[in-house]
Amino acid sequence: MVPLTQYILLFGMLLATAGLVWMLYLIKQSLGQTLDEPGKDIPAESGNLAAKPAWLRYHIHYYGYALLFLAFDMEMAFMYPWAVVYKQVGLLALLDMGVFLMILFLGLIYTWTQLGLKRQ
Amino acid sequence: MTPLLNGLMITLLFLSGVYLVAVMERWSLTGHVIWGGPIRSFLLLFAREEIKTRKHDKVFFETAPILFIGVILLTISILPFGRDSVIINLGTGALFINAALVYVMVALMMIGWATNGVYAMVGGWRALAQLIAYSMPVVMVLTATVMRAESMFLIDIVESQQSLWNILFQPVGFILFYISALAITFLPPFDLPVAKGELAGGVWADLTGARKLLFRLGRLTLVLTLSVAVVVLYLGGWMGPWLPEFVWTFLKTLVVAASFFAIGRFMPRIRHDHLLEFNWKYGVPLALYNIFQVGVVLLL
Amino acid sequence: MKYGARKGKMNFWRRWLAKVTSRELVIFPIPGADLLRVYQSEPMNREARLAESPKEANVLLVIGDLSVEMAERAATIYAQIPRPRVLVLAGPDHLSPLPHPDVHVPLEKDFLETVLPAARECLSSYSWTEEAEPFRPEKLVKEIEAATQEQGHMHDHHGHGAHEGHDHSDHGAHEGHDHSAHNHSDHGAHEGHDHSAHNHSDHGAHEGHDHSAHKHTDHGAHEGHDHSAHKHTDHGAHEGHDHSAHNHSDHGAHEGHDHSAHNHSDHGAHEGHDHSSHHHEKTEEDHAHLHGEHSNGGHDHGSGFMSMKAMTKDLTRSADGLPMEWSDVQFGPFHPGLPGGLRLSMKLDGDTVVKAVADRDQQGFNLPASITNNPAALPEYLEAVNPEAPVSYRLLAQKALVNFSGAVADSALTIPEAVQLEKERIISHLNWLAVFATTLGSDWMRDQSIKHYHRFQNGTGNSNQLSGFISRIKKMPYLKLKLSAGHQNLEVKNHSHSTHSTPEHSQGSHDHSAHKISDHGEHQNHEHSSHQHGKAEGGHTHSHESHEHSTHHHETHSGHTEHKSEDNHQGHENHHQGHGEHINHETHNHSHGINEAKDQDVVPGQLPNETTGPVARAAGIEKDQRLEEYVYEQNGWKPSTASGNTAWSRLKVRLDEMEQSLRFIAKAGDKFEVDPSQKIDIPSKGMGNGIAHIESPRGIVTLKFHIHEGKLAHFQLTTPSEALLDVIQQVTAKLELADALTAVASLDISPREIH
Amino acid sequence: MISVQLILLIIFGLAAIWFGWRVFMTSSMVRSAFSLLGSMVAIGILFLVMEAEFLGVLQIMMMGTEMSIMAIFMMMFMMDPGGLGNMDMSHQKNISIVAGIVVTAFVAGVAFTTDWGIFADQVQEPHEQNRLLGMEILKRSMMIFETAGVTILTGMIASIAVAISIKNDAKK
Repeated sequence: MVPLTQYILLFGMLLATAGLVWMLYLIKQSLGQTLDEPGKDIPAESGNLAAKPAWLRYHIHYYGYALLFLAFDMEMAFMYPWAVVYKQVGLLALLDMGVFLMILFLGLIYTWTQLGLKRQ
Repeated sequence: MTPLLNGLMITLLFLSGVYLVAVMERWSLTGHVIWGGPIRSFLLLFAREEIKTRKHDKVFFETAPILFIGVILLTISILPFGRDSVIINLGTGALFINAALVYVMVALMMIGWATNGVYAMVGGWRALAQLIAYSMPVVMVLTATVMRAESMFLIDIVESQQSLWNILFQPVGFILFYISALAITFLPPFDLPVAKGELAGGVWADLTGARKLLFRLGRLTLVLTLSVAVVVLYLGGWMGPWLPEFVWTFLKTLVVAASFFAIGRFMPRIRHDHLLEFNWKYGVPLALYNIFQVGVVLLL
Repeated sequence: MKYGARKGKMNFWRRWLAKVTSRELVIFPIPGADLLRVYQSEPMNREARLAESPKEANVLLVIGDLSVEMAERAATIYAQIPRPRVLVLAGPDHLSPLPHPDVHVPLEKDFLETVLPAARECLSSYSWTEEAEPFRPEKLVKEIEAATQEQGHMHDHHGHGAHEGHDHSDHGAHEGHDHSAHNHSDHGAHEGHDHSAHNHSDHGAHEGHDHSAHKHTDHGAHEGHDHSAHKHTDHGAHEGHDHSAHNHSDHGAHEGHDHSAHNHSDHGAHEGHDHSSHHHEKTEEDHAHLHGEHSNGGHDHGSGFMSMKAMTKDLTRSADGLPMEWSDVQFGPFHPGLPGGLRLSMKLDGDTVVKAVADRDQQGFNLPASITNNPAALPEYLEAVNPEAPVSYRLLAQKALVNFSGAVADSALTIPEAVQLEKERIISHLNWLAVFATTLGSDWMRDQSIKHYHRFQNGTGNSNQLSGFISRIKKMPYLKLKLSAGHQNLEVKNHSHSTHSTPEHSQGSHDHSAHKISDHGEHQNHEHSSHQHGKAEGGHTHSHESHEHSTHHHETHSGHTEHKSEDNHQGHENHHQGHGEHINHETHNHSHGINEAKDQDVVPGQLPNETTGPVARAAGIEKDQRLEEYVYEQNGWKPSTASGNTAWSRLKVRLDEMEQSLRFIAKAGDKFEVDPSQKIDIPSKGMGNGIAHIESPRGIVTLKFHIHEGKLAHFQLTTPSEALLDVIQQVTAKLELADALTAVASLDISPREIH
Repeated sequence: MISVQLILLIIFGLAAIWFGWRVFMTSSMVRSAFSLLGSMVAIGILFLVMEAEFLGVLQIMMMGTEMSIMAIFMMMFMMDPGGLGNMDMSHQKNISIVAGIVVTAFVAGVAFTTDWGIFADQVQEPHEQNRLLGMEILKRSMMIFETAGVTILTGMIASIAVAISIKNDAKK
């Protein structure tokens, strides 16, 4: 199968899913509308009326990990192609990636020492 | 086997797989095996009213369920059930699994934010924490399987296990991937985004009717998908004597799925900061060790 | 089903759907699953399961009577359940905000067996009806309206947002416009104001009008006033004027937002504004400034212009110094992970708990006249109002009555009673364990504890299986690590206190110490001295009993002091009686006691003195009423304690206690028949006190009453849960949300014990 | 297939631009972050359409996580992340419009005036591309690869040093 057709197929599956979902909604319409009542549209907060919106500056306590992750994420770009040709190239590849990962690992160690690996 | 027959068979297997997974889930929640249960709860959700929360983010509220179930279907569509019963055989399949499953988390985050309730929002941000925790080990152990197969074709990865299944060839990688798979499916003990006892349903606490239904279905499909992924990557996919290929894949998948549900019953829910801590302090180094070990063994 | 059904008529397809789905009952129990289990005799059957959130449920099951406030919350839950839904009341036939129930059953054992078919019937036949009406209790409607009014700022920012399309952000009109939006945030109609202001600012020639409007700023001519505000940006008079405008908004803000930082932020707005008025040309700072004002929904103005530091100086700071907004979140009263009816109000910084308090005005009880007139009925009454620990409360009342009547010289526990108590302890701990397992998220643990709970409730419990279960819990992977959270900011209380605290001190009876001072007088010149003496004997022996094991003085001496203190106490209560002051007074006094206790005792890392039961023992405090009971001593019983004061230690102590109770029962043998209704005749004449302490599963319960002329004159019940409320704040401080909830669940607070 | 490719390129190119525009046309921080994610995904799809499978998938995957992380930081540090105040995120309209036009013109000019050499009429299969890419990394541009490692390390240390220092200040 030509790659492009594969991608088109995948994309088509997404669209098809959306279509199915839409049909599901349509069928559900046949069961009647939602009766509008006070309090029904308010998010459940175990019996309390949380009428105020919940959106505010929420303190994420794991941003240390998040930053570390951002950096580590990059390494994927190199690892997969490297893995494909690993056997073919052999020891060189091992050393090469070894150095690369060691460098990244230093970053991990550093973060660890800076107490970045915990809830801030 | 003709492609048509293939497609039909895959679809049937897929549907029955989802149903069985649903039965298992109910068992893991209530301890009862109820064969009619999934159908009934499906229809129950279908009969309920649709409730949209006040001041919800309309765009996310509509897109998130579709995105959630959509990407999961994409993922399972590239997983091989047999040597030639695979819908789409991508050249970078191993990477594509990652790529698609990232958006599971994105969808959870979106719906958690969209409903504009505190429980849901906390659940959504927990989902991201979970991703940050498991993502790195998953990527690395996947690379290790690719190293062995010298290709990102999932079929090649299965073929590469002809002599020895990956679960034995790289046990560390298997353990890491298995745990991460549990985390990806946010099943207990990793059900942080939807924690019942803590957030009373978390991200989907405020969903009703069709949207809740989509998320439940997507979750079940996700469990099936990850089980197939474990089978393909570590349990030698379709390999096995006597029985036809897809049957082997199917049986292995069901076993893995059952084990997924079983573990959650016997473990307390893990704290998200613990999850992050363990994964980065022990998971990542272990994954690196796994790569190193595989590399050395491959060179010998 | 008028309020429960979906609107529409039953066609074939809907009927079929209703029929099929009616077999899937998702119950939302109120106040909680723990109370529901009390009335079940076997685990939930497979057609029904418990909902995790109201949106998932289709049956709302109200168990027993609710206080007004709780009933309102129940109505909120009912309103949030998507239709079709069934309302089931077990016990009361009507609860005020809730509509008339679809199914009503008396509150008795296994009422669920009648409820489920009925609910199924309702759903299958009435899921869709034409006469479905919206359920709108006026209380709920009012609350929502109030909340939306509170959102005044938000709203008019919305109204403003409507104009964004007109792209005003370029010229100064925007400013005044914006201020109008701020000023009128307290008056009702923002939209109208916005529009007018916006129109005015569009055509330029409005000086005169503006000036005039500028003169009477106090009046309702707001648009002009705001308009001038923006037209006169270059005038020196602008600041003062702006002042007024800002006072306005300040005022509105005080009505609307509960942000303490608001005043400061308004100052911030000021600086930003003066700045903009000095620069006449529109710099991007101005825009930023304006947008800042839009952006923050009135929390702190002038944000966009000032530096990050200045902008966020008023926001709350977290441990890591980041300025963030804290969110107020409620957990409970109807939360699957908490004991049913317990309501936690939390201040959350992200998902870290800043402050967590449980509200006190839970559903309590005050004695009905029938009881005050007939004290002999007290045991049955207490047994009824505490369905979770009936035995303890019945025994408590009986002991107190015995102690009062003085008929029996020794009001200590007998072996059968002790066995009953221990059985109840096992049952209660298992019920708690089910809730705790739900919070932890281990379904196996929950199901097992429910199974054993029902077995022991029915008297068919298997002690070997239970101890096997307990040992498996102790070996559960990761559990200890998870539950050991938060002990770094919670040291164990020093043991010195526990050792030299006599039970009298520990049982939260502040009035003892408080009133010892000056009651001799009343005691002397009181008439019924003879009766008192008899009573004093009883009190003497009792307290003598209790003293032996707690603090090791010489018997005679201790007996003597104790005798005195008893007399004082009783004399004091006579004094109450003489002044005709009744139960209300004492309860008030009691609550005051709690308050002062909180003031002095809530030192971080210390448990309040009143804390008893497993929680205290988990902190290493050997405080246990059973130490005073001869039966236990004879049995060679020692309280099981742990150190650490974490959720883990509490879990461990309770598990140990269950095994202990099993051993106790095995040793004492449980083949006794105890008639729960042992009648104690109350003399219609004369007066005196009754006092008793019982180590209930949750801790030491103390009952004191004074009977006058055969009537209950003064009644005080001290329960462990009240003291535990003060512990909440300590055990949750600075913890991650999940840990905090686990910690609270591990305290095993029973809202039905809080008055 | 070229024609189909062209059509898809145009569609998703426009989609990318539209999402990029939505980033600023919303007042909700989270929504704007995810709009950027949409734009990035559209670009990833462009890679796919041009049959650079690895790049495309990689882009889609990495942007998924990174834009989410951006979302949390925007949500933490911007006022009113929910956009209930309808903040207008577009500033200095005139300047930005001018700048946009100029830059677009410049880029277009570059695109049209550069000699792109001969167009590859067909590209290798994805797996072949992956192999070649790996070879490239391990042979010719190994130094670049290792330098990238060092760069990432620098970025890591910088970001952590900045982020965690906040806490230490708060402690003092």
